[in-house]
Amino acid sequence: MKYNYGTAICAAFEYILETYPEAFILGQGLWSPWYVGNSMTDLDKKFGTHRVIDTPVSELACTGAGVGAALAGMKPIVVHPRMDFMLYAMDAIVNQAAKWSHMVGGQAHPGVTIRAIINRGGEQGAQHSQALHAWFAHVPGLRVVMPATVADARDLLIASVVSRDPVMYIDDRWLYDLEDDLAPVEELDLAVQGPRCLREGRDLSLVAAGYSVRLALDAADRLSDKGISAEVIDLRVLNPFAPEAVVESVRKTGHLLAIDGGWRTCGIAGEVMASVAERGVSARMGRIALPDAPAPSSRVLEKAYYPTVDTIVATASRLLS
Amino acid sequence: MKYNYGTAICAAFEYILETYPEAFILGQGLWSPWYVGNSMTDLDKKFGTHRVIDTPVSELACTGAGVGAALAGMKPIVVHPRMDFMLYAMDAIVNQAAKWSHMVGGQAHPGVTIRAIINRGGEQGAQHSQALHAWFAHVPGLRVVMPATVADARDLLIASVVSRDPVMYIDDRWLYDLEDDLAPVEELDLAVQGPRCLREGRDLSLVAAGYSVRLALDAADRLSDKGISAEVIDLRVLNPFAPEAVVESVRKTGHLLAIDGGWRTCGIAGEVMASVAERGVSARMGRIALPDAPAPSSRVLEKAYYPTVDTIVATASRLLS
Amino acid sequence: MGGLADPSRFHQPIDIAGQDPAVLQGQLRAILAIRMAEQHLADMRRNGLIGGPVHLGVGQEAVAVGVSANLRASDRVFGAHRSHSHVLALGASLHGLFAEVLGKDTGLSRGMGGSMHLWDGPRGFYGSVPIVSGTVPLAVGAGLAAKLSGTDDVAVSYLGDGAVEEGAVHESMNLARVLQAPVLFVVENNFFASHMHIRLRQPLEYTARFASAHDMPCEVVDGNDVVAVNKAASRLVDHIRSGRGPAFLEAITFRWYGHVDWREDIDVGVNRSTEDLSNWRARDPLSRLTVAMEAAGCWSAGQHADLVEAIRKDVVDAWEKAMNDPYPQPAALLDRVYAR
Amino acid sequence: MGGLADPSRFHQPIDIAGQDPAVLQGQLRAILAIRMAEQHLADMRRNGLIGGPVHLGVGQEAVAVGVSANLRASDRVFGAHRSHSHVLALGASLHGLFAEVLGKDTGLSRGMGGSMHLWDGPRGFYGSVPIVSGTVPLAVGAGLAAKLSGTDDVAVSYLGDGAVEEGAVHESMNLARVLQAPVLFVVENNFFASHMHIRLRQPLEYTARFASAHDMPCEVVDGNDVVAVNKAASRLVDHIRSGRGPAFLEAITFRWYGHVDWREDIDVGVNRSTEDLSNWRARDPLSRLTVAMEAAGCWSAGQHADLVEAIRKDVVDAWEKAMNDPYPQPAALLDRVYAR
Ligand SMILES: Cc1ncc(C[n+]2csc(CCOP(=O)(O)OP(=O)(O)O)c2C)c(N)n1
Ligand SMILES: Cc1ncc(C[n+]2csc(CCOP(=O)(O)OP(=O)(O)O)c2C)c(N)n1
Ligand SMILES: [Mg+2]
Ligand SMILES: [Mg+2]
Repeated sequence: MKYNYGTAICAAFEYILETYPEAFILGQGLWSPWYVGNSMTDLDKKFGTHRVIDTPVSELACTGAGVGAALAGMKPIVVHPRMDFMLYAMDAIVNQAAKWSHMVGGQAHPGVTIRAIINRGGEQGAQHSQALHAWFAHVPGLRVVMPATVADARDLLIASVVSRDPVMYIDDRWLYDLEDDLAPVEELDLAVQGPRCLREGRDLSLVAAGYSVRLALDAADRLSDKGISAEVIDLRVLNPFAPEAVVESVRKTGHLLAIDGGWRTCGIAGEVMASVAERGVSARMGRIALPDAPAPSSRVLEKAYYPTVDTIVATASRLLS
Repeated sequence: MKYNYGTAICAAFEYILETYPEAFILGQGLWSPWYVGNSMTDLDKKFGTHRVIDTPVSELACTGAGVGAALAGMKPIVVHPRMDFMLYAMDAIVNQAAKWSHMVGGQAHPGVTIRAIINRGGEQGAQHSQALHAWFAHVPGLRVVMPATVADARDLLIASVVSRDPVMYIDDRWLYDLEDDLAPVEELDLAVQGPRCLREGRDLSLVAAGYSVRLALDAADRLSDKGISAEVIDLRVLNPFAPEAVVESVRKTGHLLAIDGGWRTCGIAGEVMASVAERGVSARMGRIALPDAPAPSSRVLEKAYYPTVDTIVATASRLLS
Repeated sequence: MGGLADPSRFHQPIDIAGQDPAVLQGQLRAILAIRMAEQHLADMRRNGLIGGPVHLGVGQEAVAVGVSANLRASDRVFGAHRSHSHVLALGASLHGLFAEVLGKDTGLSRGMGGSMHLWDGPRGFYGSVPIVSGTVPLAVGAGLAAKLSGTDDVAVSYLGDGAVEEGAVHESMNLARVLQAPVLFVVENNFFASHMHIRLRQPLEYTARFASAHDMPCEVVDGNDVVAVNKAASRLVDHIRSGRGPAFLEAITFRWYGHVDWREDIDVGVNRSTEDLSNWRARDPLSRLTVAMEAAGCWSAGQHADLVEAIRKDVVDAWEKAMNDPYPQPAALLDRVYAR
Repeated sequence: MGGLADPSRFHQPIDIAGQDPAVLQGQLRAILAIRMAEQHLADMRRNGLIGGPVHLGVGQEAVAVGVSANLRASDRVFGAHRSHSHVLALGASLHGLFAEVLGKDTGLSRGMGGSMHLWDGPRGFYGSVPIVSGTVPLAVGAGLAAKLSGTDDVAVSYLGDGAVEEGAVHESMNLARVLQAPVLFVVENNFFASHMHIRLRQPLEYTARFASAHDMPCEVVDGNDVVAVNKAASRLVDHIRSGRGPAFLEAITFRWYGHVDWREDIDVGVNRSTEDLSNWRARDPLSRLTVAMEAAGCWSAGQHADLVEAIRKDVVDAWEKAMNDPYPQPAALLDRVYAR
């Protein structure tokens, strides 16, 4: 059946709410069609406002409540319509959810899913634009997923909710119109998911996560016109980080370009490079990330701020020359 | 005069409070000798409780108040006796302080200093142990310093307070007993501070920040007994990150071992490696960081958790063999 | 609370007895200017000339105008996502606001912020940003700074009824109270946080209960009555300036437009009660003031027409100028991250 | 509040009229066991056998015992850094607690947490951690889970007067109230957050004002009176179990030891009022209960001596066993991060 990235997320929610009576959703904007795009349409009507709960403006309490409900055996999904708002909820995520299992000797697991939406552009500026996936990749105890395909948008969300661990599920509004056919749902075990090659190539490995994967795929098309054969690796799972597939690819191509829609320093692009470097794979490496600045709002500066296919093509060509 | 790391911090506070009437300190435990070790002894008595303010248990409001006071022309220092508590204050730090100048067109600068203490070990466990410097290095708009020497403990604190930008000053309780002589204060311009070579060597570059620098220096001693000449680079300033000194060193030695007391994935050690790799310096690289787990509390596990001089010596020897 | 939450009440002209006509005229001018500026922004957003979101406060203008009557340039005012009225009431230039909304280099924030990030330091507007409650702790710090510097300046923190649900607000109120920081917390209670009515978010409709919990003086007023707002703010600002600590003003009001942009009937996609809306339109801070002034003989239909025309011209001129202004240079992206 | 904050009052035996003697004896036993266990921990910390910090609640035992009288194993209790009493009052094993404090594999949290991270799921103790107010939102979620699952189980959130200064608590109270989640917030108001008296941190000495602000029923009781705590908790838990939403209990009490470890006279380095301390020692929840029971003829000096001896033996046995238990295997470091 035809889905787009947004409706695929919605399909995942429907599957979850239908299949698991202990699943419920808690977050801001769940009763408004505006906050979360087409990714949660009418869930409140289909499953009731007691299972699809729109909340006060209280990110910390809502996230913590998700953690606590998970400890009580539920499968809660906490939705943050923008990742920026989650800065208020860091204690619940990092001090509580991520550490709980370890702190209590593996006897209880807060299997909460935290859905963080990257929602940037549109002249909204610095506080409505952030992509902080590198932060969560840094914290042991969290699983972090970033779907780049329509199938992953659905299947990794289901896998996140089914997982007994706390999961940060990060989707990107810039992907919502991406279309694809989907097979019937099969539940995946998140613990065995990891980076995946989406396009094979010989000369260069483009490695990315989330929306940056789309840029990489488009860039690979353009590079092939120039006679460069680029392989594209979709990271998918950022934590626990399993770089083997990337390392294999770079071993083959001898060139790595890591592309990230987050900031550079201590970001995921750097992590990809370090993981290759420490394994003794000799390769030429480059990375593309955001400039070292908060997101601007003015449209002219927004254009300069976000990486594009052009940037990738140009950087890749330079790397190979 | 003889100082240790803790009294050097105290000397910086005295200098600041004496020199700048607009300076004041706000934080938890400032009227107790226990929270902040010997680093703030009797400041409240010398300068008054109106300038050395012990606060309610409200990390977010206190940090935000520091940001607001800075916008009003003060030089506030907000003290968090453990970095873990700061998880509550992320909005004030990341959404507000780091972005303010940019958001308002460079017309106002929240020159607040946020002092975050790394305070781990002692069987205190996962929520009383974190070293999240990589997070702050990731965020444009913050300056991040991590003093590893007695002189830097004092001088980088003064430089942080004098800076017009928001600065995260990160000190480590494990360093407080380190002793050294200090020259009279000269104010440094933080914007031109950066990594520094503390010990020259030919065979290997050990790169670290904060307490890990001490481990690196001790390891360098031990390595020299084995006939290995290790250079030690103290990063000092993690954001904006200026890797040139590191790159020069690795170009010379051909071997890089990055050592970090924080977590591995998207950490500062990986950033160091990536910065070298993307400059086309071919070198053998390795890193040492925390295991992918929250801090344990049991003493036997604590021993296994934190990197030691032994780990460094062993890893370095392997890297060179 | 005297039924202030009931939209069918308080439609009559406001009580202006004893008010200086010149002052009233100034307030009328300010309310009207804000109203017309925001209606222009609504139009320009609808027709696509504005690229970013605009959160309009049409219907709420009397709050900022009444509060600002008690402020001076050395005070420190913080707002949030819906702050056009807050900055204009302090005397900010229309052109500066419009240019900012358009992302131009001549804007209040030099084009770096847009509608949701406004700054006018020289007039005491320390800044507004869209993270709900993000500036509330900052206002406490700016107030504390005034106290530490030995001045009697005050800080003002504008926030919404939704913001009250953020823990930051409660920490800030306690901190301000314990430090006796000179801060006026002004809650513009318009009963909505985007699509959610306060009854869905809080157990009670008024937020002033938190003022008593935090042991600070408070007043609850008809936010659509500029005289009432002004009087209450005056009492509270006096209290604050005299060194007796923070205070709390709850102004009951309503926004005519939805949460964001130009639509009136929907709130980020959710239908609003048209009956409530039309009732609230009848509790108009502008017409209730105008009618009262006309009845008192200190305003006339002719004066009003002239004023509308003058402001219309200001608005059009400011807009034209802003439209023709340059965007920030590319270097602005990196040059404004740190002080230089 | 009837002068509950005045330490020179409420020294008389508590009122046990109408209480079942067997129940009282059970409560006396629980209070005494917690007291002796914690005093033992104080000694072992002083003599260096305990490596990590212990936050002792000696003097506060009646709160957890009185509250727990109204709980069952399917309820969900969360604590914080000072939670020995909370978990023991639910019936947790002394040995499990001691082993945990020593970081042993047989501890309540399998040695991964120490004194500040306790867990006893089978008894309804969902966990305690030292980040102040960190578990309060979790309790709301665990309560909400009970409601969504259609049970009448309740969640209990123990917190301190200091925790009330964290925004998380206010968000949690509002969220619980709006969702009508079955949560009992229990503030153990011992007037101190580490070295800071509540007068230095808040404008007023009682925290129940926040219950009314958040529109939930509340009671303020002498936390050193197990019967009073039990009765108040019983009324509030009934309210909650019957589906009428959260409630708030403020128990006024005092800790005899300083903030952390074994010293009585100092609070993380700051001298405490010895007069207050001796007054609070006289408001002892244990002796006030014992004397009342002896006067009522349902307890005797002989019974007491036997009980003390029996508990002393339990304590010593549990400690010996814990001391000889193994530490976690090295693999525990990585094996317990994720579920397997
Ligand atoms: C931390 C945070 N959470 C959520 C949002 C999304 N949001 C923007 S405005 C708003 C409602 C605010 O309501 P209120 O404070 O009453 O102000 P009003 O819009 O009524 O002026 C919300 C939830 C945000 N911007 N920041
Ligand atoms: C978020 C956070 N801030 C600060 C601390 C340090 N701290 C530990 S206990 C405590 C005082 C807590 O006081 P209260 O809530 O009254 O509990 P009590 O110690 O009196 O039982 C503080 C400030 C902490 N552990 N966590
Ligand atoms: Mg509102
Ligand atoms: Mg206390």
